[in-house]
Amino acid sequence: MARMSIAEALRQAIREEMRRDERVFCIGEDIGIEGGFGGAFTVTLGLSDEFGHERILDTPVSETAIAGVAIGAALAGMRPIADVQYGDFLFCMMDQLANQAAKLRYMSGGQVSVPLVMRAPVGATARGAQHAQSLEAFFCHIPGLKVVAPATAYDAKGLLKSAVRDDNPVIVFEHKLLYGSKGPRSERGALSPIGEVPEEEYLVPIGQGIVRREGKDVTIVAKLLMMYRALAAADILAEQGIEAEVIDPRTLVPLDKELILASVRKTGRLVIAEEDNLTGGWAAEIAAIVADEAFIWLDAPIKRVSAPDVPPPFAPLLEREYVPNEEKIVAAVLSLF
Amino acid sequence: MARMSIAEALRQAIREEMRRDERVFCIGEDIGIEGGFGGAFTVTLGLSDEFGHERILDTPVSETAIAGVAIGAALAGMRPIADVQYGDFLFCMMDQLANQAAKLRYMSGGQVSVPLVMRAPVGATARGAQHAQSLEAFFCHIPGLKVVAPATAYDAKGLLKSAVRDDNPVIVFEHKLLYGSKGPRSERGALSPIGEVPEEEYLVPIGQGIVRREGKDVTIVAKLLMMYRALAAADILAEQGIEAEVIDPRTLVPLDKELILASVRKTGRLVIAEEDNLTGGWAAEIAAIVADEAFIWLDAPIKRVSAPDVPPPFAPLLEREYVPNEEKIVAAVLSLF
Amino acid sequence: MTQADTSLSPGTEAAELPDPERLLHMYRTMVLIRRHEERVNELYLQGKIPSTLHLYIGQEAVATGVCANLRPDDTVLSTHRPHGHALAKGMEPRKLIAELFARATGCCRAKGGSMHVGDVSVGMLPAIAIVGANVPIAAGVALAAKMQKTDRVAVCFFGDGAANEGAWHEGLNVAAIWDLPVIFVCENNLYAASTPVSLAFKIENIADRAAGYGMPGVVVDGNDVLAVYRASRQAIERARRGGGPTLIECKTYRLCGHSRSDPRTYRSREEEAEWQKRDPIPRFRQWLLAEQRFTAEQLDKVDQEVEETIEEAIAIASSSPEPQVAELYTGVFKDLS
Amino acid sequence: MTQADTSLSPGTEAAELPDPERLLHMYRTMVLIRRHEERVNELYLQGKIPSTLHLYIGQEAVATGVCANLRPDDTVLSTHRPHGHALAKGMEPRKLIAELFARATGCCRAKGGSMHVGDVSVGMLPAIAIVGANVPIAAGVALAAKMQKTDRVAVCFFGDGAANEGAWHEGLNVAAIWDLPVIFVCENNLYAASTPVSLAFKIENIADRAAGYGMPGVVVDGNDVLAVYRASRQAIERARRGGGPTLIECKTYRLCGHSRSDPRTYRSREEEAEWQKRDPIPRFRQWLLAEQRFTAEQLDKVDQEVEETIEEAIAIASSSPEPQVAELYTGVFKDLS
Ligand SMILES: Cc1ncc(C[n+]2csc(CCOP(=O)(O)OP(=O)(O)O)c2C)c(N)n1
Ligand SMILES: Cc1ncc(C[n+]2csc(CCOP(=O)(O)OP(=O)(O)O)c2C)c(N)n1
Ligand SMILES: [Mg+2]
Ligand SMILES: [Mg+2]
Repeated sequence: MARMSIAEALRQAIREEMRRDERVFCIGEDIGIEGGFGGAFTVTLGLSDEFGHERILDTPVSETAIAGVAIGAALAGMRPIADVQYGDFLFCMMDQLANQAAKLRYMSGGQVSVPLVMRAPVGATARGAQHAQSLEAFFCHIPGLKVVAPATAYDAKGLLKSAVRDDNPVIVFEHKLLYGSKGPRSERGALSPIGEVPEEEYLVPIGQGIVRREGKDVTIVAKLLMMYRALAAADILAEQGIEAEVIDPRTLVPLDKELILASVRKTGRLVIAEEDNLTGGWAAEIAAIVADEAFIWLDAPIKRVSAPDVPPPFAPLLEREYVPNEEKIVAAVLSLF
Repeated sequence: MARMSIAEALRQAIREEMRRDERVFCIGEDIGIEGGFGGAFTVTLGLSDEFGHERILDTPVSETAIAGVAIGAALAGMRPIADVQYGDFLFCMMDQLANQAAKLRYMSGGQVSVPLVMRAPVGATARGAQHAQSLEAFFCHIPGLKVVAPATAYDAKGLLKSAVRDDNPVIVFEHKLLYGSKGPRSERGALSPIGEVPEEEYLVPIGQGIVRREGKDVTIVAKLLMMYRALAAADILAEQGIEAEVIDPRTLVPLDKELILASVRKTGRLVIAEEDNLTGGWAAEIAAIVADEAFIWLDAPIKRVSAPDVPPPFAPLLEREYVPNEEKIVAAVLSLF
Repeated sequence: MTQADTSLSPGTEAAELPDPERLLHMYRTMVLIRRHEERVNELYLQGKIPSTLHLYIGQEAVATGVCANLRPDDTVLSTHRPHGHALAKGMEPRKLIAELFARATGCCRAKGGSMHVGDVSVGMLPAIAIVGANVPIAAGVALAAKMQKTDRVAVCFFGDGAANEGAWHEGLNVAAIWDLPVIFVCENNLYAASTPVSLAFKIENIADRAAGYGMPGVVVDGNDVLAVYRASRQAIERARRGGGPTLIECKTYRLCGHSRSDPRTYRSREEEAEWQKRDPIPRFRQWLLAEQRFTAEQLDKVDQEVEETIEEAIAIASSSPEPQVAELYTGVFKDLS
Repeated sequence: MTQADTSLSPGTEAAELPDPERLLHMYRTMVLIRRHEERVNELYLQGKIPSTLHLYIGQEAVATGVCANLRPDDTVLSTHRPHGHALAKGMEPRKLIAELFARATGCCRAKGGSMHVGDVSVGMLPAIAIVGANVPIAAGVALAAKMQKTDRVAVCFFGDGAANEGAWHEGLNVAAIWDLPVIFVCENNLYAASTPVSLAFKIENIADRAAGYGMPGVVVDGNDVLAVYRASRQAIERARRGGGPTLIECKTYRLCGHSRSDPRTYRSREEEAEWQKRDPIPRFRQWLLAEQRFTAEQLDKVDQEVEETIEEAIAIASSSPEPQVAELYTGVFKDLS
């Protein structure tokens, strides 16, 4: 076992996949420049030394080109790993992802497939409304895309490798406060969890959630940064005699629905925490599934702990109120008893 | 009272608002060309005769420009009514709508506002995956945008006029099968409801839903085309002794939540029907709200009747299976008893 | 562009001309496209074909002249008006017509429809109906060809309208900076739907935009199949040799409506008559006869064969089964089918 | 671009020069920007300013030379690097610095942050941090000026990177075809983050792209404030007269990192030293002295005043209150506040 940050784990995943399969290449802004940043969050740092600039392909500031080129290359037999510097810029390539990547296979009657990976950092870090959004819900709502959201180094490596090998477009959401980027690219207030990663090769299958903490009284579903806040909330709740089960879905599409339903059947109570805005967030889908499929097991209303329906604010003080925290999760849980 | 189609009602609304306020203008593709179509669905037909080509402004095929120009003009004191030919093309202007129009007011600390109207036709009409989507959920999930979805001529006129007068960006979703466009622009299989529209001026306030049919046994929430299918379903259910209450939200953001909650408190049962894909659709939000705020009144699981999680297919036969119909709504309701 | 000359390619050197077999093939292709479009239009007007059709009548010389230089392993990317490109690239009419008829035997199993036809076995990718969106994807296909160290090329067809989309700009730029083997073929038919190029451009030649990317730009008479052949041959050969992309603007005209029953009231009958005189098929036929390449009998025989091919394809298509309803749900993802 | 000449604007006719008052104001503006950036950088490094900063050091001549020609009712649109534009357009340093400090007295009430500063009372719209997105919006602001029959102009600043975004293309085209009163000012500082222009463009001058839109394009030494002044004056005057837009490319260099602690290892110290010699502020100062426009004492006095202004602004900002937590929830919509 090696101990490493998520940024390192992602870098290792890319390196291993690029060594394994020469069809794999990276494409994005500032990812391979000599003396540069290795992408906005150092994930590709140093990779152009080993793989050269043809396989760590620096682009102009041109998100539609990044996505379109990745789609075209994927159609023609390559395995692109593309990225945007901030998830918010996915909106600049939205047509390519939503109308092209997601639909080409289906509307061609299965003739083609689009095995691309699109990495996107999400989460608020005091940069204001255009560098802070969590965009998972948008992409979960586009049939034809798979969506993963790893919260640990182990999952980041294993899921990214699975994404590269998947024959379909996979969006990988990474949280800025979890990268553990170092030096000039480190982030104030980052959580930067260091995780155990096996020396030997492994994959984390797309579509499997995981129980991060077992409990019998309430189910808390939370991904990315919120998974850590949910675990912290569970600690607080435990002191008050409430045993919370914390589920990290890891993959959002296809969702490991059974894991969540099984937990709710056990606990009878559900809280979903996410950093995204309340209305129409991913949490709404989880709530809707459970309100249908586990209704008879529910002992209490389903609570969502989400950011309010406002754009992400700049001021750190406002941002702390915007991003849900353990206190709010605890309060939501307590309201169910 | 005059009787007219939705396309005519929208045209009348635009005409009245343009006469009333010289800041109002239309911008879009093929909207004012002499001898042209009046937009993809005839809504602006003939308006350039009265208002000239400066106020019925034809653009190149350039959605980002349409949105960006509308935003800029709105910031500078105008009242643009912009449109896309098919809602699917909103993805081509997604950054402008999601990152700019929606956020500029908030992130400027309230210095500016963006009073633009963006009209977008939705719904499947056998044109394949890129001319068929229902995009309401995406836009309901963007704080800073208002979203309306009129299903009758009365509401189309009244809501569009309110949208023009609103100081914020408003997205107007119109359903292609409800326009009632005539002649060469008519649509096979269209419902084309003709509605009563008062001679005198009126507004439909943004944010108010309406009960289309009263009932005590189950609440069906449905918008646009699905509202008509829900009414048809209610007829069938009535024959079986089930009185369904049909609610048309009309405005999606801000939602008339109380109307829905009050109905569910009465009926104890909820079905939401929409044409959009199931996962992460607008129906999920309605389900999530009710599963939280009216949980104790619920007698049965909450059911969603949505399109499956596949891109819209081309073949009419497949499309008929894709778009929810009254039978599916009836079946969902019956499953609750 | 110089005014119409009805004699074909006066400056052509014998060495630059296709050999007789190819000349005949080109003639056949043009007639095939024309008759295909005419016949499916009739069937459409008879209600036997659903949806809408964007016909290629009048532009046959473009697809034909370009594709005559392509190999099966070269790739064509197309638009909402794709039938001509598909046939010129070698797609079997029966697969195309079956798709228009929404039959299970269609090239896209009736999931795509007219605007998404494609057949990867002949190098025709499923067409993309979002104007301009195929441009960066074409760059990606070309990037793959380059990375895979082949001499394959990609050809991207699009209309004048597409050249004002952001995706077009981004795609051309990356193709230029990376010297990608892609040929951008702009079919300037003077209108985007009802919008004349004079409203959408302040420049005379769209090809002049190539300079802004550091790419050669060429203007060619798009109704002269030999001129198109020569210009695209040069560009394709250069691309194969690693010489990078070219933008070719073919000045042409659609001798039909934009889509389904378009009354074409946005343009004058005089203008149409003027272009009717330059109809590329009679022009080419006359040249073949005048140059004594073939006899009238030989050409008539081709006409006859085309007629039979199409009628046979129609017969097969119209007696083919519709897709199974269950097919709606399959084919979104590759693994899950 | 010709090699650095340290003497300023040799070809300048006296008539083309700003009057003494304006010259001094321009000097003051440049020093103000420089000192502002240096001081906030210090404060940032001391941890007193949150988030990140994109500093304008080295580019002062651009904002200053352009804005010296603007009226308060003209509009400036800016980017992620907006401080220089804001100060040149007349924003009070205290409002700017308070925003960076995330205080309630900031220009955007601490909701915007460094990348979104603006003050509409001086014609500085809230800056837009999505590269290229301000371009079509600028066209819209200019369209409003034209529709309102004023002679206001809009100025849109952006970097070299922005010129490869789709939004840029669409914005320039509509500005050209509609003859809008907008000046597009490209600050080509040779890098987009770490990416050199040589990787992103295959052309020498970005201004050459103007021809593709039928718009004049001008290249100017962006470190020569008088050259910028003259070029933009011409363009602005033409725009005011209804002569349409211009693209002005200012060749310049940022004499600082891209954002927060950027080690600038992607470029050479030699290159930086070369550009340091062309630092626009000493160049302008030397010219003012050499031409005997002002004495050293007069200029020193300006320096001193700037120093005081900034220190005062810092003192005020740092003692200003933070926003109320409740402000997070307000200001999304105009009516609901
Ligand atoms: C992004 C986008 N915007 C608008 C449309 C609607 N639309 C379909 S065809 C067309 C005109 C396209 O003109 P052009 O590119 O010149 O191609 P042509 O139809 O002339 O072959 C338009 C506006 C679309 N399909 N995609
Ligand atoms: C659409 C978009 N893509 C990427 C970024 C990330 N980003 C911020 S600044 C920057 C470089 C911009 O370069 P340029 O336009 O030359 O401006 P400069 O920073 O040199 O002033 C990038 C890529 C962004 N903000 N927006
Ligand atoms: Mg055209
Ligand atoms: Mg730059």
